[in-house]
Amino acid sequence: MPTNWILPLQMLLPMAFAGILLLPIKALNERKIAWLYSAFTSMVSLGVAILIAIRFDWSNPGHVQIPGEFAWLPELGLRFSFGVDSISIALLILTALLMPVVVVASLLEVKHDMRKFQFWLHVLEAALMGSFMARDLVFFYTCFEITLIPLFFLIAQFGHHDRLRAAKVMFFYAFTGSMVMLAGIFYVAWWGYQSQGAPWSGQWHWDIESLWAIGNTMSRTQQTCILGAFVLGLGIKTPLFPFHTWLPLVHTEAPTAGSVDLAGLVLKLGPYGLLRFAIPMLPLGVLVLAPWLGALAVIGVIAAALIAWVQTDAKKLVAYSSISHMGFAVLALFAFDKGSIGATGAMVYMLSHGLATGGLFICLGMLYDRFQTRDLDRLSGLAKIMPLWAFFFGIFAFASVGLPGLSGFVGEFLCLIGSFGGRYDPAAVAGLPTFLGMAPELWLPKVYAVLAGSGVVLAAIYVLHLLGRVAFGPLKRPFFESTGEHGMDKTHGHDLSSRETAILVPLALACLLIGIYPKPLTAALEPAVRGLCATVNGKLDALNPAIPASTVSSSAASSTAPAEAP
Amino acid sequence: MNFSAPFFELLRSLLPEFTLLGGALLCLLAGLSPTASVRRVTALVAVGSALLSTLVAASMSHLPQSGPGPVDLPELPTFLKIIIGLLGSLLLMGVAKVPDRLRQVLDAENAKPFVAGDDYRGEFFAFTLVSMAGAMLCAGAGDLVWLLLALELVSLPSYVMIACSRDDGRAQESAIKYFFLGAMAAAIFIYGFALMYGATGHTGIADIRAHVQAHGVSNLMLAGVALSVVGIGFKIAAAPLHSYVLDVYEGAATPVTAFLAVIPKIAGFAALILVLGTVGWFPSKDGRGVTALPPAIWSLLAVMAMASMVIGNTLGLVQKNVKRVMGCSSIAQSGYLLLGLLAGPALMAGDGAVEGSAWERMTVHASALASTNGLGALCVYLTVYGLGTIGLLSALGCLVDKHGHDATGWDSLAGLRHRHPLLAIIIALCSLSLMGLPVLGGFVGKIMLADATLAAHSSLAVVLVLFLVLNSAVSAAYYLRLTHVVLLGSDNNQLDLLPVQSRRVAALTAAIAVLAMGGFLAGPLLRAANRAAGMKTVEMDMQTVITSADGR
Amino acid sequence: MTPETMSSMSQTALAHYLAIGAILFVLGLIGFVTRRNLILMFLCTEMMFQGIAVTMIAFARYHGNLAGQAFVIFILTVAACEAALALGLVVLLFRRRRTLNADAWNEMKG
Amino acid sequence: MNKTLLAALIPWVPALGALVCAWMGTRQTLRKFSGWACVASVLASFVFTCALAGNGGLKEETKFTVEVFDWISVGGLQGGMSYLIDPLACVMLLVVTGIGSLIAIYAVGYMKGDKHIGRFFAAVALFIFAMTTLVMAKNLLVLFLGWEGVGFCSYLLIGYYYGKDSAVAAGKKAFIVNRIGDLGFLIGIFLCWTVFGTIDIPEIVKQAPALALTGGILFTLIPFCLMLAAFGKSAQLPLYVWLPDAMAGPTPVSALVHAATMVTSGVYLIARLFPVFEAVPAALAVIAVVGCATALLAATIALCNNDLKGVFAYSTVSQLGYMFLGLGTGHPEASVFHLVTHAFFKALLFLTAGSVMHALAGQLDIRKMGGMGRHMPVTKWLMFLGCLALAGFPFTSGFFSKDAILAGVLEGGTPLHKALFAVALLTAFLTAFYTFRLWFTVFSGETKFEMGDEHHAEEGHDAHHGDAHAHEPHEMPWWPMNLPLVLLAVGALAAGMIFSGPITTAVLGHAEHLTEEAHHTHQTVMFISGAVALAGIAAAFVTHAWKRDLSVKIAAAFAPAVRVLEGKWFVDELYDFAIVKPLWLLGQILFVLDTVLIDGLVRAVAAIPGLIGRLNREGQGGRMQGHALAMLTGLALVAVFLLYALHAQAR
Repeated sequence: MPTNWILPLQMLLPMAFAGILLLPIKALNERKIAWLYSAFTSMVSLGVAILIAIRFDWSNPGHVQIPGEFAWLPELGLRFSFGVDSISIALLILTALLMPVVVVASLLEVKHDMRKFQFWLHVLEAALMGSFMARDLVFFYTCFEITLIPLFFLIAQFGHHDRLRAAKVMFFYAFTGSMVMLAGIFYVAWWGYQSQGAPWSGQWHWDIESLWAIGNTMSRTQQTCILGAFVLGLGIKTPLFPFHTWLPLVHTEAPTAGSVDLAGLVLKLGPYGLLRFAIPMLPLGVLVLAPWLGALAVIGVIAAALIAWVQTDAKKLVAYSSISHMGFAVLALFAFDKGSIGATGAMVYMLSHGLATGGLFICLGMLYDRFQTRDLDRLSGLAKIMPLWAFFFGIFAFASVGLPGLSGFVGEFLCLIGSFGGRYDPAAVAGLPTFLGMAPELWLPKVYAVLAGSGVVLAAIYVLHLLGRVAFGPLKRPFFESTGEHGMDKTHGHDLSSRETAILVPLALACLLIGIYPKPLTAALEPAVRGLCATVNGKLDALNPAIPASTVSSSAASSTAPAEAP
Repeated sequence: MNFSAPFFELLRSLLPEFTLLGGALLCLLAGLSPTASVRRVTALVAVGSALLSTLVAASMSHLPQSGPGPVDLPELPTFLKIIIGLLGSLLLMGVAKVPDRLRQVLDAENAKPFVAGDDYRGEFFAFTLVSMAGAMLCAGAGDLVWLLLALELVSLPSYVMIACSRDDGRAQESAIKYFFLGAMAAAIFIYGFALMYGATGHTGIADIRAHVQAHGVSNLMLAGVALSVVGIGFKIAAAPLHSYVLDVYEGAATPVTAFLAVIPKIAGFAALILVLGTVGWFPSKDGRGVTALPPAIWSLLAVMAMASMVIGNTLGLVQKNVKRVMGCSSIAQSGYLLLGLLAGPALMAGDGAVEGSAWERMTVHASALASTNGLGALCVYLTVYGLGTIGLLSALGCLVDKHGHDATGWDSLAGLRHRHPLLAIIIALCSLSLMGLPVLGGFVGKIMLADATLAAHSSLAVVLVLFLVLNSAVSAAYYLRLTHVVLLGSDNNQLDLLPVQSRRVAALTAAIAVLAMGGFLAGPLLRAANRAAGMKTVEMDMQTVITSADGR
Repeated sequence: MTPETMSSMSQTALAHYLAIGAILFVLGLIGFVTRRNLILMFLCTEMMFQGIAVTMIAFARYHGNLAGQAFVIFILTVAACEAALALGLVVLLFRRRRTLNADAWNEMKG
Repeated sequence: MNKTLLAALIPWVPALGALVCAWMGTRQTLRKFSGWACVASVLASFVFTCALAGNGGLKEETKFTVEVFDWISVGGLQGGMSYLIDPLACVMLLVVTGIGSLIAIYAVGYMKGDKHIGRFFAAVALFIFAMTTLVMAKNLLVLFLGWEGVGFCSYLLIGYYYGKDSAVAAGKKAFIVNRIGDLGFLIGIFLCWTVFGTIDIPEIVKQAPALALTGGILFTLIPFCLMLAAFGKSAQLPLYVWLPDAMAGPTPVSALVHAATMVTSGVYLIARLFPVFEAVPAALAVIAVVGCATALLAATIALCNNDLKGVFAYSTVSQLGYMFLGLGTGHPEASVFHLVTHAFFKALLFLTAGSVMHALAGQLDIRKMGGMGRHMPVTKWLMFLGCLALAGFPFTSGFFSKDAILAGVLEGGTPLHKALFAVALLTAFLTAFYTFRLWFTVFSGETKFEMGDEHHAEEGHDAHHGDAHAHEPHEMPWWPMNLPLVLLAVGALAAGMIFSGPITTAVLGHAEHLTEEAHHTHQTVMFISGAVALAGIAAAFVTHAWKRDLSVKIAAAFAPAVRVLEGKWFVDELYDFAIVKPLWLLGQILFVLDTVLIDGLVRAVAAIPGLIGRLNREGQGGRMQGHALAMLTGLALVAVFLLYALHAQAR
């Protein structure tokens, strides 16, 4: 048995609970009981996550702790090895926190087959836990793949009218992408296998440490191609700009629980995978592709923000907004500024985006429960009849727009300051002209940061457009002739029930807490992130030491032109 | 034909085949007996004899392989015979009710009186057992003539099985098509054998191999091998000669389709290994591995693999009948299997046959071999593919729509979950395994294939792996559609269940085996396959083979 | 015994026989594709087998050992089995569709 | 209590107050008292400020910093929640908390009976928290927290009557335009982080002169970015459009946020980082020109504006223009002095205007008012004092502070400075004119009035408002509304004399020693500006009080010019046409592009296998000959391939 049992327990527990749902227990067929059972079991998983957090030694969060492995096919080097550092712990806790919230929120929406709905939710939770604790690529790939199956069935069976097409689009898009990533993984493992004289030659190694070492020995072109494969596979999940078209379609069709999980957790697999596997493994590739990825991210930020503004469907608006937000995270992730503030910011921003967008989707879900519509033209001024709902909706809206004091700002500020101080490989950007007396690798990150900064303004525009249209303004709501037929309150606008408030309070509190006192989070994430970006940062330091380091003492005798006459 | 080994030694090595033939005779007798109860026993007799032959094959494997069979792959025939036996017994359970059903169909539809004899249950099982015996002979063939006869022995009974599996025109149509096109393909590969004989002057595979090793590959030899490869390609439904597959699979009764998809394919790959063994895979000078196939043949195989993958997967997207989809899946899967051939076997550490029963030998730790072993991957993937296909088709075989026809249209299958949840889960599991979903058996197979292809240092390795990966992504379309239709479709309450208990048991065991292949069974299967495909070089003297403890 | 010593046939003579064999084979192939009648199609496959037999005999004679001829005997037996089976099937089909035309059998397509 | 605890409490007590008000707002019974809770918390922080100012807060050498907790510090970036108490901060704190508490007291009376009073006072308290944090911030990050916090609170307060579309739109416009300024601020912070390596304000101020030489292009960009932020927040020329719309909020908000405190944060920012601006002379010139242009533009618009609060809104923009002019010409102490005095008299004017609106049940159109003096004598004279200070009547506070700025401009000596001085004088005249035009129209002449359509408060505001609400204007009760106004009036008059000394020393860090020649210019400027103010008042008297029809005749004479001015130079329409519409169009185009092009591309790639499948299906004709032919062609292809392979191999 692996040395420490708590981590595999975190993954196997939800699977066991899902298994119980499969057993022919008559009681579970009844909607309420299945829902209660599932709420209880997700709480248990949250308990286990907290147990792990307690057991985790927060003094050196960068170091991988509670390691262990579960041999599957030793001949092929296939082992399920797992371990957590601070990034994985943070994401595990986020998953464990969002799951009970999502389960409790799904009471009104799922009219029948609640048992199957909760089954798929638990399978999804197990797969997510697995992928966040994975220490070897095949295990990560396996869990990454398995998250597709529950999402497919959640959307295909419990979604809205065009759900089947959305489920298929999502599955095939992500499946093809991850297949290409699998090809990349094979290539790196093979390169390790066939290399002569290295400690890993002659063996198939899939665990992260050896793959990192193998990746670094590969040539620049090899690394770039493999990184391309990884970016395609994980970019679809991020969603990076050109690969994002599936997200709005899926979000409009997915049930609330599906949307929240998709936006809150599954989208995090992309940047997490890039940071954990791609960046440390393929430094030369990263140096080559970083400016291009930055460009894609910036286009994503601005285009998605503008598109979000013109949407009439609330969920589509929030979907495009999460594309724009994740653009920030990717830009910062590939900025590689000194002290890797950007990457830490990207991780914090991912967590806060999970909470804020999750909250937004839950609020919109509650709206859909009441009015059966998400069309902005048919709803307005709901704050009059649903003040508490409007309050929470406002908090999540302003958290996602990055108002200081809420979680969005911490992530966004760090991302932007990281991107501004970003460093690119001069060779990769040699083609661009010098501008304002600065070499391209100096001004390009700054231009990216400024453009992404304009995304902050656009974010204010579309969020206030959403908030102003739905919550404020004169009261307008769709009229129902037959009222109250499926258990809905006759007035069709009753404010939050205690159940619904109980869901939103933890999320809002988390947003507020990260916003006001993010120190423990940033202190925990920073060493882990810096460790992962060390190889690339090392190469960048060697390449352009002249960039004014953040230390004041440097005489800044850099290539900048002499100041104008005072 | 060299009879250097004593004749009885040879006969003893053919014991599994004899048990099958014996079983066939028994089935014939039981089938003709007047009392109905004895007739019902025939199915059990068939399955029993198949299992018995597997046990015999397994127990025989510790004997030093002196009999006929590829000198350099002593373990392969045993492994293939065992999987033929196992998969054959599952198929037999699936086929159990086909003949009986015919009688019911006759009564139910009072179709025009068809055949003189009142009942021919026994013959059907006899044909199946004989065809399996033919497949086993292929695995152990040591001579071109022997191989020719074995291949014919696999095909001829299958033509008859298709013809009399169902009493409607479609079965006869697919039988006649399979027969004629099979005959043409047979002519092609026999012509190939002729040219091979012409180029070397021997018909014994070992002699040909020695001759080629000594004199190199002449052009005539290349032409001969190419023709044989393409001819045998017909049996495994590979690219150039694949067009018959869809019609034949649709026409035949579903369990027979399962049979066609598995047994001829195993026999075909066994034959291919033997034929390719004559021109390539000689132990390389430095004892580190085996030489590659001649470039012409290698690239021909590569093109065949890529073409089958693309044609199989793309055709599968547009099919309306699930059995035709399984035909396309069979074409595509043989594309993946050909990748195993391209990678070729691995040179086994020169420690010769390990004493102890087959089972101990299976668990012997042969990690060094695992990684570079194309044939090992081929064996594993054959098993997993066989299990998946049998599971899926047997489960489909249990379903009949209202007016008695096979329920194989997409809409007729919809909503199976509501009426028969177990069958729905079996179909879902098997199709997801064939797709290569990580937890199930198919994924293990695909990992090994990709590893072997990459490890084989070929220039096209990356392209082949990309083809494998992208094609399994495309294949996800029809596999997932099957899963989705079965699990999520709205109930159209047309489906009802054939009272065929054994078919359901066959499907269930196959599905469980597929699930197990992903989990704990993967290890032993993998080790057994690698031992089977490890090329033991008898004439290699020990000093040249410097093998450190953990492989090269 | 190496083939060269025993051979009483020169390369060129071998080539002629092979040519005949090949021609027979190809004719059979083309006949199979063009002919509509089931029985004639089967006869064409038989012609292909005969082509192979001629080639085998030529090689046996060229190599001077009898393996080729043994091979031919087996080819003939296999051809005989197929003939029996073919005619059985053709009778079965004829009874059903009262025609020997192969095109009558294209119910499954697409 | 020691100084650090005091300083730390100043912002956090109003924050606590905000929570208490919000909680009381939800309780039905306690709702009425939430106003007093807010006043209490703001007064408390005012008392703390006085205590701090008392024992050494106002002296440069006794300034101190407070480190509350470590907010955002990642990888070398130290962004702790830390405060800097120095004379400039103390002055601003005094203004914010002092005037804030007076306005809060007034607001209790003004908002009595309103249903959502809890939410209003929670927002006001939160605003005070944000403003105090902004003013006391030690590093740019905390300053940005305050900066966006006040923007957020102004959004809440403007959108208080969220039932009305206009209020929601105004709130949205304010927040977005501020956000554009905040973007400039963010980029300024990043530039400081890159050039100085720190975002600590004292550190930056200390190194500014040294790094000016070596900073290069990055250093020169800093002032321009921060300037953009200041223009956004203090409603200067490019980004001033949100302030007039912000009048949709309740009047106390207009007074507190959009006159006294928030809009001055831009001036505070530049005053706080003045050495950085001084190092780049081009930046100062731009600030001066923009300030002067805004002052003139706003004054002209105010000239023909017929909305009671609108006139004061544009006059605020104009006075802010003056402050930026003072900064631009290198006299931060003059502009801060004007900031303080302006806070007093503009708050007074807004609140008196609020009283008039309150009395006339929401009526704002001054053409529908006249001779209100008889009904509301106290408000009349209070507004008169305010108008005097705004017009710069000699020896009122407005006069001294405006004069200090004008003197500063004249000292510049360059031709640009002379031109600026001329324009400033013209604006002073216009200011005096429109101020008293308003006063005479509303209070002098025969009394005529039209009651506003709906009561300015929500439906809930009905009979229990106190005095019997007859259908005609009535004087506001002394407590709690008019008394704070009296204090403000005293401030408006006396602030000039009392505070001119201490403020200049506070801002400059040393007593201002006027050279002999500078003293002379001061005398002349004082004389000129006094004369201009009197001329303006007289002109207003002539056209609006003495011969009321004269103003109508003049308006008719310059009809086209008046129409342009009434249309507010059509700036709003210009922005809408030039920015908002194109952005919306771009959004639509991108959406179409996204769905058609990118999605289409993806769908095309996804359709390729299906296409190949259909092609293959053609080959499945079903006829046996068809299959045989397919096999034959396959064989032929293999043969050709083999020949090619052999040929290639042979070569």
